[in-house]
Amino acid sequence: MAEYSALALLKNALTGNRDWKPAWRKPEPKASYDVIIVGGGGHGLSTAYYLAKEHGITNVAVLEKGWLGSGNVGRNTVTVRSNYLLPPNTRFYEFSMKLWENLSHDLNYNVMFSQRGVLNLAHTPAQLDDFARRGNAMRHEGVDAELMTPAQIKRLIPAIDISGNARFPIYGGLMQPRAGTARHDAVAWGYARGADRRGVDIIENCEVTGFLREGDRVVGVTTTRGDIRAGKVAVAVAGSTSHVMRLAGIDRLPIESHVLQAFVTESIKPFLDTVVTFGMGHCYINQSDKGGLVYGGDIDGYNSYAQRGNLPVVEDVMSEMLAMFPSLAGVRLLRSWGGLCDMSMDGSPIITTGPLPGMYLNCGWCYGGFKATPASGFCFAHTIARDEPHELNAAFTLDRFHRGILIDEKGQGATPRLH
Amino acid sequence: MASTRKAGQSAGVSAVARLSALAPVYRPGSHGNFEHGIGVALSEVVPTSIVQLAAWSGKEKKLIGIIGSVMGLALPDATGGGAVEGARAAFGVAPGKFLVSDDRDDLASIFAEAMEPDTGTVTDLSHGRTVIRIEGPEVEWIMAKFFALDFSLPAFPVGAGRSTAHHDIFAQIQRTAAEQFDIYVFRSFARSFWTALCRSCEEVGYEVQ
Amino acid sequence: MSSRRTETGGGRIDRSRPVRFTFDGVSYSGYAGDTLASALLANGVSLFGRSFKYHRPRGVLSAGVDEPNALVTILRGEVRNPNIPATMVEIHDGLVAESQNRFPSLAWDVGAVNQLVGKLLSAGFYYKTFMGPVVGPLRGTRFWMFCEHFIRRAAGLGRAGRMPDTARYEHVNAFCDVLVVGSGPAGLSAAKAAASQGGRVILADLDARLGGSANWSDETIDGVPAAEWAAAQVKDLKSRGNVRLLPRTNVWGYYDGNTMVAVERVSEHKERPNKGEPRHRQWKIRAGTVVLATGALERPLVFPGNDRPGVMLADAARRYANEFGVLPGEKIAVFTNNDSAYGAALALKKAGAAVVAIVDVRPDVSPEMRDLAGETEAELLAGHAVTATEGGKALSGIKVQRFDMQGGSLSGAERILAVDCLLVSGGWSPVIHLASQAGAKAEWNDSLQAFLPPKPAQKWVGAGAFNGSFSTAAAIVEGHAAGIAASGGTAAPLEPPSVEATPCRPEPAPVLEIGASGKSFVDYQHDVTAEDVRLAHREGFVSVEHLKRYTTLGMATDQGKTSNVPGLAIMAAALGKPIPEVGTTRFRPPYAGVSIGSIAGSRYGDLKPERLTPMHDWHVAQGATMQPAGLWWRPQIYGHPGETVEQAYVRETKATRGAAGIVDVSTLGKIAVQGPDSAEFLDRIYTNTFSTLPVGKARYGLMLREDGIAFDDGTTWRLGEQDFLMTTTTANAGKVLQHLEYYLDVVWPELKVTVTSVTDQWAGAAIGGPRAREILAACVTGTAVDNAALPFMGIVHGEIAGVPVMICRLSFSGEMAFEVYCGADWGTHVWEALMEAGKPFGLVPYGLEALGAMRIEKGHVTGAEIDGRTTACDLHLDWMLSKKKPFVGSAMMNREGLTAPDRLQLVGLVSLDNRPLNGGAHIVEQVDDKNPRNSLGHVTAVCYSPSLGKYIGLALVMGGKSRHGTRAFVSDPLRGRFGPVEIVSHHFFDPEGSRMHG
Amino acid sequence: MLITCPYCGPRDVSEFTYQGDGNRQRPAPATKDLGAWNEYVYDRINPAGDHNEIWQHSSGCRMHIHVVRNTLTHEITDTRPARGGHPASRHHGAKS
Repeated sequence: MAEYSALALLKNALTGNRDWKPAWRKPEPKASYDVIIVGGGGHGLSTAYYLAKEHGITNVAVLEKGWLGSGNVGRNTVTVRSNYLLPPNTRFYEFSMKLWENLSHDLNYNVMFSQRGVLNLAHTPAQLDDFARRGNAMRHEGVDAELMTPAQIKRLIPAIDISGNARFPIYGGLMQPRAGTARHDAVAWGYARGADRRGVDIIENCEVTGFLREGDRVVGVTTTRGDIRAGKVAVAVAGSTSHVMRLAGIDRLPIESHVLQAFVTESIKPFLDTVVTFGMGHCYINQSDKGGLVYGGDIDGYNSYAQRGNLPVVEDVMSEMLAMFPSLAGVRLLRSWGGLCDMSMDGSPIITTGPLPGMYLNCGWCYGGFKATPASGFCFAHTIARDEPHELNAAFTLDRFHRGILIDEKGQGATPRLH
Repeated sequence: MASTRKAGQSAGVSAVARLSALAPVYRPGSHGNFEHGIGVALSEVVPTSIVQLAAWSGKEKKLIGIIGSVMGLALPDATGGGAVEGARAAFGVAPGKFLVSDDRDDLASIFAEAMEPDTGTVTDLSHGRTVIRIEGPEVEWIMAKFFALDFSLPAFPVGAGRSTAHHDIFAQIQRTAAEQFDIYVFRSFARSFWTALCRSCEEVGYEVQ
Repeated sequence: MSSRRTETGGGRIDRSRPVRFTFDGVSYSGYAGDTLASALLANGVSLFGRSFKYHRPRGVLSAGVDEPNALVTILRGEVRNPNIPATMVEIHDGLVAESQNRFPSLAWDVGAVNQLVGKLLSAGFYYKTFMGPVVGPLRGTRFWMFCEHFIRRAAGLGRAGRMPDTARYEHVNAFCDVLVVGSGPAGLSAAKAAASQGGRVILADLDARLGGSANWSDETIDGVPAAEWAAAQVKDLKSRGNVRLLPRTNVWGYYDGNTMVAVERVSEHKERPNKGEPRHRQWKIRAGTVVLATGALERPLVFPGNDRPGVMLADAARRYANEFGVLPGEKIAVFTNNDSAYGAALALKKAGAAVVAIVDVRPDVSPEMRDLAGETEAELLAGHAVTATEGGKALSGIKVQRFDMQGGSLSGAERILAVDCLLVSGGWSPVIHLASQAGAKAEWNDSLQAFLPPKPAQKWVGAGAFNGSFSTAAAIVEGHAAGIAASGGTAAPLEPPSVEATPCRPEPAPVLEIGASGKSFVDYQHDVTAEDVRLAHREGFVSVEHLKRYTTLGMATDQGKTSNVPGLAIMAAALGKPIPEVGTTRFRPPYAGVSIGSIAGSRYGDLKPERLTPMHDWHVAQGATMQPAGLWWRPQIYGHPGETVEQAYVRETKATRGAAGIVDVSTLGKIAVQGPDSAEFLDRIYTNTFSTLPVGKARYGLMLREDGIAFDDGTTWRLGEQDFLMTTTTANAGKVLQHLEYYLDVVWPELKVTVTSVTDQWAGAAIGGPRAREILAACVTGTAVDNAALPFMGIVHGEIAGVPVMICRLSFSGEMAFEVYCGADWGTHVWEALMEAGKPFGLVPYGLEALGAMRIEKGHVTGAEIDGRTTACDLHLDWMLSKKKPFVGSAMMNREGLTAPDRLQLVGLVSLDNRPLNGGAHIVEQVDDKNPRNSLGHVTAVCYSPSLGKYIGLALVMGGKSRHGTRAFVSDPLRGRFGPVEIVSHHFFDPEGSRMHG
Repeated sequence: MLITCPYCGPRDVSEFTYQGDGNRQRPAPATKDLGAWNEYVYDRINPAGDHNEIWQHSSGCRMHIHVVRNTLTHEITDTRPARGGHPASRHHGAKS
């Protein structure tokens, strides 16, 4: 398939853009594969891509029940960062960051990764100390981080309110300059195209309805498009994890599915070049290249598979956004939507072999899975190919909850709505 | 037993004047868009005593009886059921729980004496709550700005109480007349609540009494 | 510019009230009742804005909320409200509006250069390029970020301001039996029917004038002009006590439990709001049943040049003529695939325009339509299509060719017709957005070429054009039935009213695109063309969501209200599949853009209430620097002039340790735990035992979470056999109460215990220091405070200055200290009395900094150490874990992960370079300031210790206890602070407690 | 979303705090079976469909209530005081 480039764009423009080919094929499922990946979201697609690229395993199918990228990769607020406190997370997300930094080239697809920085605002001295702790943790893992003063923040973001009159004055902030945003859909499409170019079958509108078993071992899946056998079956279905795993007889997991809402305003001229988070509550905001302010806040806080949220969170998020940017009161919300989050019991993910022989599980991304897409796929592919975790996901086990080896960034314990 | 409870859970009695939480922001007079009339009047009600009474499961009726005899108020046995008579008020706030208020300054002790431990508990909140009264023709409109409750008379009859919140501010509300509500808020939040209330009343014109 | 105002007509405007306003700095006049769009059209303005990508000149397409082109910024002083459709702005004197997305001016826009490279800027072009070189200075993300800088500046529509918005935004709650959305004939009829059943009814409409299409339809209802009929209905509704009318209200969200959200434009149509009046008011309406009478929106047709200013939806043109007395053109043509545009043509003819031609894609036009065409004196070109438009910033002509509806082919000679306005109609799409939001999928109707509402997933009923019933008579009948049904009533169906209307069959021809060469726009605002849709198809982006995301179709401010169905139709044709197999996108809130301020409401500018202690005003009057602590404000320091924060807290600490200090502890959570099972309950909740605590004594307690992690600590006082007063940390007060309530309600409902927050009931002052007891002795009456009467952890009751107080001898500072509690309303009185009594003894008030310094010296833990990850052992609180009884957390606290030897443990730190330590610094064995690594843990709290004369801190360090006496380093690359520290026990000061035990 | 508090009547969801899966049974306090405790604290059925759950009417009467709510539609079909005991007979989630 043709490389994408400015030259190709020009050549096609001259011929009326009639020669572009599909970004990925639409193959019929084969009777069997070496690896089946259940879930055509960002993580499933990147897993397929790295299986092919890093491990030479190309006889792979990605099964997606709807349209490709219809899950969280298509409905998040596009932030990419590695500003974590706890070493297993910091290392993993920083590895992801490094993959992001070369991803467009790697995929020959512009995922529009823009390292515009992510700034966390602190509103009390104690919070600033907390951020310093996190920033220093990052620096001790080789990750970039800086503390900013209110005056520096004002220079970076002229519209922000740093007046001491604010209800929650800004004491400073933690900045990760290399963090930023990427175009979410492009990530799904880029990985799909990349995997497809390496021979992976991406099969949309193919819902898994059950698992084929030989004894304990998982040997394939039943789907709405027939049975498909496989040497290995990997599950990366985010909010649908409990549902899919139940088909394999696993009826309890340390996962709750919650709804997270996201919002976008109408397009406005450049207003905000950084990703900013508000510290008294939970609100994060960036401006897309199209001009819309893209923002979100807390999950609604109850189990849901509805992909639709309720009003209280909407009101909270809008209030917090205006606490940061009081000039935006007259700007209009254009659209809101909801995504399913697979909230784990400590707020950190699970990438593991098992829980059944022949099966591999990737879940528990809470609402931070987008930025993990490259590293998640990379590590999951490693885990599938080698039947053991990569050192970067060795901590993300399923049994860590029972053993008490938790990776609890927020220190909230087994209360998923608080992670 | 009763005496220890009286000692422990009451702030006690004193001749020393009590300082309102609203003192610096309480500005008597007419405010807002009052040229065409006053929509509501605001005031702070200063009952000497505010007491929470809680009955153990199965003892609710007994407690209602005790409230009846101590307060001289007959409470309907219904959600939020309450009654008001001058400065004496009582209303339900939760299953088996009631808020009573009165001019008597030792109300907690009186109830502690009147109530056996196997009936329930008595908790003095006289200092812990600030009571704001809002009355007038626009009262339902203003209340609707703050609380997601149906304030129409059939849905919220005189005497009845409700527990709810305005964002972070917990509030217990009793309808004390057709066009009058008493709002019990935590003392520490009272000033913020009052300020927000005044602001919302500007539209209809208001008077602080 | 010529006036396009008709001599008569225009039911909405008041010709006796001229209004002056400006657009792009030019002053215009209109009439009260005009929208910005109608007033500018009346002034002959045709150019309203520039499109998003190609910066093409655009006029007004619609007359309502679906407007994709004519977006303006409204200025109120320095406050800017961008992207407002001119069709939704009611003009008032002094209104200032600006066009957008153009530089330097609307007429001469350099961005229009994008049109020259239009083919390069095809759908998704940016995914294929801008990746930059693999090596060199622009490698990695840099080349893209360099390009992005310019792309960002070219994109975007209006500009947002930086000045805080001074307008007021507010919320109100409402409850009703029936909410009717839409006030056209169906909505009015529904509201009236529902009101007649006696329930509470709310009728809301986007527009300022209720009546919907009746206001411009040219019809008569029961013998009177429809607009008069509507006015009479509105008058009737207004007179009813159980009906609330909400004009100018966008019902934008359908949430669970029939929770409807609407925003009312309360005062923005006024030159200035009344005192206290909000700009926008958000209505949260809990409706028993919703009647959706939201009507339908007309769709344009897709053909080359269909975006030229002067191309307008047919019904919008009718509306301008009939409602506003404005002719959008003098010589008009009509291009349609259905009957409804004929009526519009006739209306414009009647209003004074010349109708040059009616171009209809259908070869067979009904006799009724032929008659109507005859009435307009227009040439009827059946089986024809418009293939191009001419003109620059205004339409000057159209090209027409014979069109074969079956194959879509064009044939025959091209005719050019000189017109200045082209009315288009591609059929109608019911406004099913709210029904879709409520949680179900729309259903495609092939004969109406439209998505119809789904089966209700919540409690709503539909009526009128929303249901696909496009005749007024049917709308009124359905509205009545819906109103009755929504009220739960039963009544005979309404006799259909007699409606005199132009004949009109609702079924359009299944033609939405004319495939001629040239840019044919599907999504006007985002410049998505029919070719873009086909390109998406070629590249495999064929599902409706992929189409939308790849081309940005339907993602503009109008949310695809006009472009959705045409876009799907083109994709369906490319796929050779019926439209429903391509799918429809799920509509999501809001229906139309809503101000962020309206959703934030009263919290805008305020966000959170303030919590103030009883002594707050005293602290402020004494010059304390106040600091937020959660929602509370607490004194940080009571600084003297010229003092730094450190100087102030060191002074306060020294004074306390040297004589006495007093601190406001009213913010500590206080929970009354009462009832016969209280002691048993506390034994289960706390790690240590409370059932053995005598009345009149207090005990320090520790709680764990169920998972074995430390949760909160505090003292609990036994005031009576069955009465305890529990104190919690300030931060966890709410969480602890909830924790207790959960166990009482869910886990141990058999326990007779009540828990009540009494935080606000008590003012608390902690007075400590070597002179503290003397100070108390000097002012407390009714009890002794000596060691016998008030031993450590003892409680006494007495009076201070005539106020009853409760005093417990306990210490956070490490000094001989007492917590004095009194009724909150007496807090300041008692505090002042204590200050007065303390004067001779050198009593000083101290704030959070000194409080922190003294607790660090004592090694007490707070939220910085009990951070949700540490165990009792980590904090050296294992002595508090009872082995005699189970308690919350006891079963899980010994799991392998919670007892691992490399866990972080609490230690003390002493700065060895005599420089301040920083909270949040890390601890390492070897400093490497260039490449910091191998963190062992982190600093949780720091201070200058006046008692030790050193900078000290607390830290959580891997294997901490085993490192006592060893040297390590703080590593704080963020602040460039590296230096040696000694790791010591966290008990820095008076570890034996001789001072507090006295 | 509205939740009908058995005491206060229908109230907005913003008045309630979600307290999670109501199917979980806390082991007897003295139980040493760590597996049972782990299951209680960490493991969830997480059904797509009717779900037994616990909410607290925290900005109202503060009662904890058992709620049966469909996680696909958010429709609530039952609410009752948590003090009434565990609704084991109405176990939801095993099949969804």
